[in-house]
Amino acid sequence: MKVQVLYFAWLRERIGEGRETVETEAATIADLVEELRAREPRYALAFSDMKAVRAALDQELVPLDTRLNGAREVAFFPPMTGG
Amino acid sequence: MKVQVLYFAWLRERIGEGRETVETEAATIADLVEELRAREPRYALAFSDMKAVRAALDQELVPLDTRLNGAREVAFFPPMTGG
Amino acid sequence: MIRILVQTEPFDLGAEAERLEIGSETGAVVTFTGRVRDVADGLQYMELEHYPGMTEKALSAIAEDAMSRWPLAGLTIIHRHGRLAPGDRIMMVATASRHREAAFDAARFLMDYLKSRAPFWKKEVSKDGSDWVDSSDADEAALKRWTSV
Amino acid sequence: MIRILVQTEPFDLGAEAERLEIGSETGAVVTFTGRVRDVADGLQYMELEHYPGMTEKALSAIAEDAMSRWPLAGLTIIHRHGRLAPGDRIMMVATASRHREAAFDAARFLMDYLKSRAPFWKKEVSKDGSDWVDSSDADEAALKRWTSV
Repeated sequence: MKVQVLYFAWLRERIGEGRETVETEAATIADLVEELRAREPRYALAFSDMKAVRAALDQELVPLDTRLNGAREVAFFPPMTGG
Repeated sequence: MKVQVLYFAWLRERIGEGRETVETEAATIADLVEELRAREPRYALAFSDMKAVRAALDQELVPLDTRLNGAREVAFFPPMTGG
Repeated sequence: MIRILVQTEPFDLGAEAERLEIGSETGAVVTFTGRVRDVADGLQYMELEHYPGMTEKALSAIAEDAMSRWPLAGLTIIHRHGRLAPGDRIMMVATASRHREAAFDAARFLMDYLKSRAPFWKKEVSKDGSDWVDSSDADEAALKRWTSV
Repeated sequence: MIRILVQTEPFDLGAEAERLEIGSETGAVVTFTGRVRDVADGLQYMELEHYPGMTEKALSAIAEDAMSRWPLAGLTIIHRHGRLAPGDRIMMVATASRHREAAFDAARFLMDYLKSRAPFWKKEVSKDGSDWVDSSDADEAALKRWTSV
């Protein structure tokens, strides 16, 4: 399954890109994080403290244990600081 | 003792003027109201429901039993509707 | 910095808000604008009476109270009097602070006090006659928020 | 009437407030303006990143929620992104209603949700380096006001 993965703020900076297409068999967002972490140190570093990471599935904020279920877009970012 | 007495809103309309100088021996604002009431029906009408009347002594909102104590200006008006 | 104006003329909300946006310590500016609403039988105009002298004193006292309760960089109160048409602006308050909590709380406090403690009286004139606007129990009750602390 | 803008350009607060002052049923308009504050070691600029696509969805959802909770005639949310200098306006919300309670509550609700639920991230750049602004526990706690009802 192909999914667009987006990174924002310091996650983007640590990973070194804002968007990539990932080929994955992950069932949940957390599984996808595990796959990414295993890839390269920069991912392991970005995802070292998951309490500081939020995720959106197809542009909706969701918990990390949410199933991918054919989603097209997964985004990772720190807690939001709007306003 | 001479005191300036001011009336606002429907008190002014019922009494027919906004300001007058009153010669009084009243000790409190409530006593002054009694003196005015005794004068003419228009005062009795204006002061017929004291729950609907507020008073200021020298431009400070005060209870009706406040002593005049040489005040220069007493004002009567309905509850305020600012804002 | 307290700015208080009692006037018959309209005011410029945008310019008033900007006046409070000074320096780079003010992170939050809140404004409230009150307007003349229509009434059931068609409002021709509203006549706003006030008590010159006491009005300025009462507004200053309310403003000083707000400044002492919250860490404000500044606040503005503008209240019109005289004849106003439906849709006209009646008054505004604006508050400036580092953070939003103080700016919101202070603006609300100012409004709650202005409603019941500033010497203004509103008369609504429609083609069928005129009525002095009654004070509202809800407005009087709103003051309790600030005294029970 | 919901108006949402996500833009790099400045906005005109006065004009935005006036847009909501339509007809003679709106008695109360509240605005909030957020500005870039300086930091201890001297802010050069703030860089505001956002998530295009999700930003508009999140702001719309927050706006719809506010319209369903309070009797509002309209509301406006404008949020800037990109590079901003100390003192620059970051964002604004404005709410219009018959009475002040709904306008104040809705404006505060919008701000509380924007702080923690709109996909914006702030980076502060000073001469000594740059830092992503941490989210605040107080902001997260502020949301509880609206969910415990």
